[in-house]
Amino acid sequence: MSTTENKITLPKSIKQFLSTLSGLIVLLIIFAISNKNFFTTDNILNVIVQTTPILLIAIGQTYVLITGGIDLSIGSNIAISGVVTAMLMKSGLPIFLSIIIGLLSATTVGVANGALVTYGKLPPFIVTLGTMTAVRGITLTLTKGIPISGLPDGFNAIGIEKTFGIPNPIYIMIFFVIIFGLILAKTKTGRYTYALGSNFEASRLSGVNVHSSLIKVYAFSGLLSGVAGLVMAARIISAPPTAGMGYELNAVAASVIGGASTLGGEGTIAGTAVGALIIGILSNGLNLMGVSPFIQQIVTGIVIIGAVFADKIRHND
Amino acid sequence: MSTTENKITLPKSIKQFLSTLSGLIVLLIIFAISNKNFFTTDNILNVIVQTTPILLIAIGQTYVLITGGIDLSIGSNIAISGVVTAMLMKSGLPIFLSIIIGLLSATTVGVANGALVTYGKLPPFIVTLGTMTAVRGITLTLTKGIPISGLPDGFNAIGIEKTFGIPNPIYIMIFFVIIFGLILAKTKTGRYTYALGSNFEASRLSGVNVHSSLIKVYAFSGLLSGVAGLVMAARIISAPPTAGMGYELNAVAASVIGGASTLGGEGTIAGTAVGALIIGILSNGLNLMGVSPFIQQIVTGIVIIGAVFADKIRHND
Amino acid sequence: MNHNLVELKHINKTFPGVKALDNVNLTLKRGEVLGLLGENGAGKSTLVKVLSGVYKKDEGEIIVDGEKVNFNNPKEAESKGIAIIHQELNLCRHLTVAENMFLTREDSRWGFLSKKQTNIKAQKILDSLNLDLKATDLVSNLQVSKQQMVEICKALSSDAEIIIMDEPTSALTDKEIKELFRVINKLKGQNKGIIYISHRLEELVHIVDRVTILRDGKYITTLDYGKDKLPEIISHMVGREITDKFPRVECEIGEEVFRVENISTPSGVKGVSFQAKKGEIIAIAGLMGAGRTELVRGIFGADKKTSGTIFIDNKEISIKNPRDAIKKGLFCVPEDRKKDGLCIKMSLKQNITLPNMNMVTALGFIQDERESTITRDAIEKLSIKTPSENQLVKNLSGGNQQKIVIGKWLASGAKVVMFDEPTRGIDVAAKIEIYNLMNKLKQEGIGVIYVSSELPEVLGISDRILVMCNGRLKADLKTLDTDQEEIMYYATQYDSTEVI
Amino acid sequence: GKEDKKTSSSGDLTVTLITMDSMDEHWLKVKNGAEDAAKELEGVKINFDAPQTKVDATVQAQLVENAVTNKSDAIMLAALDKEALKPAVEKAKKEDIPVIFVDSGVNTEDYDAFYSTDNGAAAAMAADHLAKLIGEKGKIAIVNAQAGAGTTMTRENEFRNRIESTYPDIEIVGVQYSDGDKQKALNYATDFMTQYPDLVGFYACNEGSTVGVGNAVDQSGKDDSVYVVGFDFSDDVKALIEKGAIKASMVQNPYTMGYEGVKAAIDIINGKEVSPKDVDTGVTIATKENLDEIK
Ligand SMILES: Nc1ncnc2c1ncn2[C@@H]1O[C@H](COP(=O)(O)OP(=O)(O)OP(=O)(O)O)[C@@H](O)[C@H]1O
Ligand SMILES: Nc1ncnc2c1ncn2[C@@H]1O[C@H](COP(=O)(O)OP(=O)(O)OP(=O)(O)O)[C@@H](O)[C@H]1O
Ligand SMILES: [Mg+2]
Ligand SMILES: [Mg+2]
Repeated sequence: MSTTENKITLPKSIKQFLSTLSGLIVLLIIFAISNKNFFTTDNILNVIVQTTPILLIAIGQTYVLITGGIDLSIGSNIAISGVVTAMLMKSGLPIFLSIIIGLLSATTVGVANGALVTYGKLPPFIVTLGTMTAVRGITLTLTKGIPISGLPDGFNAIGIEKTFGIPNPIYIMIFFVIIFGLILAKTKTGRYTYALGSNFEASRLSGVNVHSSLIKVYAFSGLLSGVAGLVMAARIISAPPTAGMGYELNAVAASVIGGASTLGGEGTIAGTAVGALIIGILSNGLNLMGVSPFIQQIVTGIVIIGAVFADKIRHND
Repeated sequence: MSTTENKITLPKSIKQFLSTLSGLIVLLIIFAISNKNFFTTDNILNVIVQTTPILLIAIGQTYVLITGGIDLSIGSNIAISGVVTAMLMKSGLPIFLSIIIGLLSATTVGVANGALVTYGKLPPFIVTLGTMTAVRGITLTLTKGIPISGLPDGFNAIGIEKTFGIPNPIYIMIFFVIIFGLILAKTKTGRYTYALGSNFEASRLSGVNVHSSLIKVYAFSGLLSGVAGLVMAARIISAPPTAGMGYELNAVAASVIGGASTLGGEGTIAGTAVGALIIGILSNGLNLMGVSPFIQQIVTGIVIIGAVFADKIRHND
Repeated sequence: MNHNLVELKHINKTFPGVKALDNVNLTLKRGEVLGLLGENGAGKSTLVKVLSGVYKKDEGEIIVDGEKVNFNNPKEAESKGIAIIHQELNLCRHLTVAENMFLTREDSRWGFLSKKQTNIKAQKILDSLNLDLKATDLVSNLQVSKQQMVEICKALSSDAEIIIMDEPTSALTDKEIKELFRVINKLKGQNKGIIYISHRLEELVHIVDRVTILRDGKYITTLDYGKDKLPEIISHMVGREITDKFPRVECEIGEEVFRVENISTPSGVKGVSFQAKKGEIIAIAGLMGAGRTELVRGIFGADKKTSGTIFIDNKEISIKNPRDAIKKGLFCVPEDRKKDGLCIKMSLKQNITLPNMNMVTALGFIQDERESTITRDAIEKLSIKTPSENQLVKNLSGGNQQKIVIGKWLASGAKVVMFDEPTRGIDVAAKIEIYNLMNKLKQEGIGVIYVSSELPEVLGISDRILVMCNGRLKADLKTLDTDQEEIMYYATQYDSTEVI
Repeated sequence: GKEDKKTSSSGDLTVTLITMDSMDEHWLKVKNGAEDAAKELEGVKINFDAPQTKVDATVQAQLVENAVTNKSDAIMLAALDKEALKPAVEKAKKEDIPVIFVDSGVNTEDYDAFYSTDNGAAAAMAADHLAKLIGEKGKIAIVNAQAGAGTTMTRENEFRNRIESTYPDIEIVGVQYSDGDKQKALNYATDFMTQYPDLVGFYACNEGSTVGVGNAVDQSGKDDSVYVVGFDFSDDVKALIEKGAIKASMVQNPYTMGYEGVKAAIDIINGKEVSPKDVDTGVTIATKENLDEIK
């Protein structure tokens, strides 16, 4: 065995990231050429704001995917955090406190997911499919099926208002990307997340507290979908109990396009962010090009497969 | 040495089946006690007819899950087979021929899924998420978004008419349960399906044609969702392009409740049939009890988790 | 009829970044067993995979029974009468023994499998090896050693002319090994050809006729085997002389560091008590299924215990899970590196530091320099061969992976280290490195407990030997006062013969 | 006055039509009306858009934003949620883009025209019609589409209010949400009939629910004892009315909404006032008798 030295640090995940990024750039170029309104400051800010909810939930999904799991309850968590916050605010609780409790409600669902997965030894797919259904039912029951509207003005701040010309959701998104990017890449918690997905049993035998680590990961996913739910509610100043339906699959798509593996052990927050932007920009760009919504679906499906496929091919070189 | 034949060849899968069955029986008893209209011939036939589409797609999903994959494109395949058949019938093609071509279209999607998974080495989740989106777009484009209605009378036969007092969909369902049950339990194709999910590399090294086996499995899933699509279209004498949305998760739930594992290698058709009936009867029974639809969702979510959990506990004994 | 059964000429095979085979030749005659030897990563497995159609060669010729062939997949090789038992277990755990043995060769009638017929055929082969196995057993319920025997039966069931065995005995204990050798000699009598890869050089004497030696992917030489040739073979393998295969270090026995009392586990360990003192290596010997792994796992908290108390430095400690054990300085190197030891998708560095995260983090943040320091230290101590500390574990050869499993536990304050089969599947030179490491721990006053199925090794390196049989501790022997016969005597003291 | 509109640049005017979803026939009729109007006017392009599969106000708001970005000359919107779309609409108006509501509006005064049916009034009409059919007494059940979607929730609630306030002998035994899925509606309706063998009527709140319920009644052979009043119109609804399985369906004039909406949009772009601002396009009750007049 001839050990030809190759001194690249973390080569795979960085290569992976660059390859996803190049996909994004290709998309940007195509849309910039085909539509003059695409590459305007307004639209770019607009796309980022539009992508914020998917991006936030995809961060949580990435953590879960890295452990080898999946979180289907994301969509329902979006709804419950929005609805709980909205109901509390309307009942007169201070906005800040309402937000905290709303986020707690989504985080609690995440903790329940994690506990069922790790203590109950149940497949994450089934656990989160169950909580997805049950939590949606809870949200509908709480609201009697009717969106909670007429939210206080102060709440707009996180959805609509701008600071230095940039919409606030973008700051929120950047904040969470940095926090959860750092946790994943630089902390013990992040390292354990990878270890669990790479080899659960080896992690346990190495002294990793597998239970609390897994619960933490699902709690992150719950919390982040809760944040997404608040941003969404604040943007439309209304909290519908049906918010976020079907978003979970988009979150998985964003993560996987960004390099996460559904088999666990792989994924980065930077990659996921780019993956989410690809999905968001695709939708925005096709809209601007006036592509019919039916054709848009065909294109989206092909791009999802194509992005992962292109990535595979580049990796095999 | 010990050649004393032990008549139970697959003890685990049979235990599993009995445990799922006991879940079903518990459910039946609860509903029979709480509602006098539940245990009537009419209602039982009705539940079975209602469950037929889920049961059919869950059979295909079980094959895919056993190989360690997942098929999210099921819902879209339901729509495309219905829509293609309906359009052809309306264009004057004989019903039988239209059905064949309709089923072929869904099977083709399955073949494409299988080919992308096995030759492209792509994650099944992403491949079928992509085809789910793209095929839905194709269906919508074909129909311009409008259900194909005014189907010829002969077509009703597979959805509404009865033979010897039993609705025809039930015969269709039983036919496919037997055929695909036998294939899985008694043929090489079935054996390879388990082998692939149990240890892909070992199967390859043993000379299993992994490509054609995987493609076959996804094709089965496509075909069966095609059949489900036809039964559904025949029941409402109309083929909406939106049929089957979200059914894929129900199919996974039915399979897993019936003993399939999302990690591959495990699952039986008998178990899946019972799993699908549990889901169908749960919905019917709660309806008959007059439980509010929102509460129903909460109960369904809990039952999905509970069924798998109960099963886990019984197995640990 | 005079030509060789197999001739490999000038085989070349390159993986990205690694030239695994560089102009390798090999011949196999009818009725012989050819030993294929070399260090970890020498290219042995790669060569036999080329011959069995798993890999395609880059260059060279494969001649089977006088006919030039070119295999595109394993099935084609099988049709030319080549069967292979791979180094890694390759069974479908959800299928039965018979189903695995006859995968793709199932009997069927009118398209339906005839399970009965296949089961009868499989049972015949199992019985011919005196295996206490049923054809209808699920593979997932079998111990690793039994699974390995199933692999062997699978290869035998194909009636191949050429049988390749890649480290078949690394997961077996004496009883099965004896059966295996009996079968190999029988096959030899039937004029078949066998290629046999192993790192247990002592066992070659029973079966091997010639040996071919590889080093760094290159063909070195082929010799007729003879017992006296072992030193020569070893020096060809490692490229230097090795004088002492078991470098025992004498050391003063100190006070007790570790004691367990009355350990029982649901997995079959029954009331085991023993103590370990500073300055000694304790070996735990026994046959397959003796419960040694279960004992070690039970102590470590990896499995549940039904009873038992554990003392370190005479203080009772409570261990409910591996985390508790690690906090108290009780470490364990697991038996199965793939399953229990390594995160193979992660880098060497990340694996080494996984149990030591508290040492490399400040305020929860990982400090790169501290990580590198610990990792470089382990690489150096164990001479791990790797291009960089960031190399993914899955790209390293088996022996180097095994060293990482051990290296994980070197950094932080160990009081007691339990090794379960630490030298399984690694080459002579690397084994000596591991013995030296255990010796060093012993000199530092750390308790060393060590499970091994290789009696020569146990006798060569340990100070005291505990013998287990059927979950019970049967004997506590001073190594220098005992021998193989005595150990085997205790190892077969089954409960049924006991008078209580 | 908005005289300085940029109609000159290419000659072509773009009107973006955003509906609640892209799959209900109702919206496709709005689209057809809009496209026919565009064809008549020449030089007008309709850009049709809707949330792809699910009813989703957030996505709908994004589509409005995209239309603003794309410098659409006018926006026609069928708002999913009267609160949720407010910020997006206000954004459009800030850019001086005319906004015309069709079918369902938004809680703001800042719009240019509104072509709609009063869903609440139509639901009350449905209640009266069903009450008459069943002799103002008996058990009825509701099959609605998506829980949480504004328009259909209005249709449910106003129907309930009317029944509860006016017809004391009618009992609403339950509601189910079919998500617009005809199979689900069929199953729910069948279950209602099993649970309440004495059920005399169904009210269904959208096209999918209506077709599903109609089929359920038809297949159970209860055309003569269980009366169905639905909402919306399609070939399927038409066929079931012909068969007698559905007794009546509340038909809005989506085509008119689309058609008039585009005409108004072009007028506003060209600086003309549209009055009145709010136009009720009316509801027709489709029955066996007037089937041929419905388009
Ligand atoms: N699939 C692969 N991809 C990349 N490198 C590989 C692959 N398989 C083997 N190698 C490399 O090829 C070389 C030879 O490996 P091989 O497995 O043949 O060694 P071996 O002699 O069987 O060693 P051991 O005694 O540890 O089993 C090693 O350097 C190994 O890292
Ligand atoms: N998968 C399993 N299912 C049931 N019992 C098992 C399983 N694996 C091991 N056992 C039981 O556990 C006991 C110990 O087995 P094991 O072979 O691991 O012992 P050991 O002494 O560690 O031997 P070795 O290390 O040589 O494998 C045996 O009684 C065996 O029957
Ligand atoms: Mg090897
Ligand atoms: Mg062991």
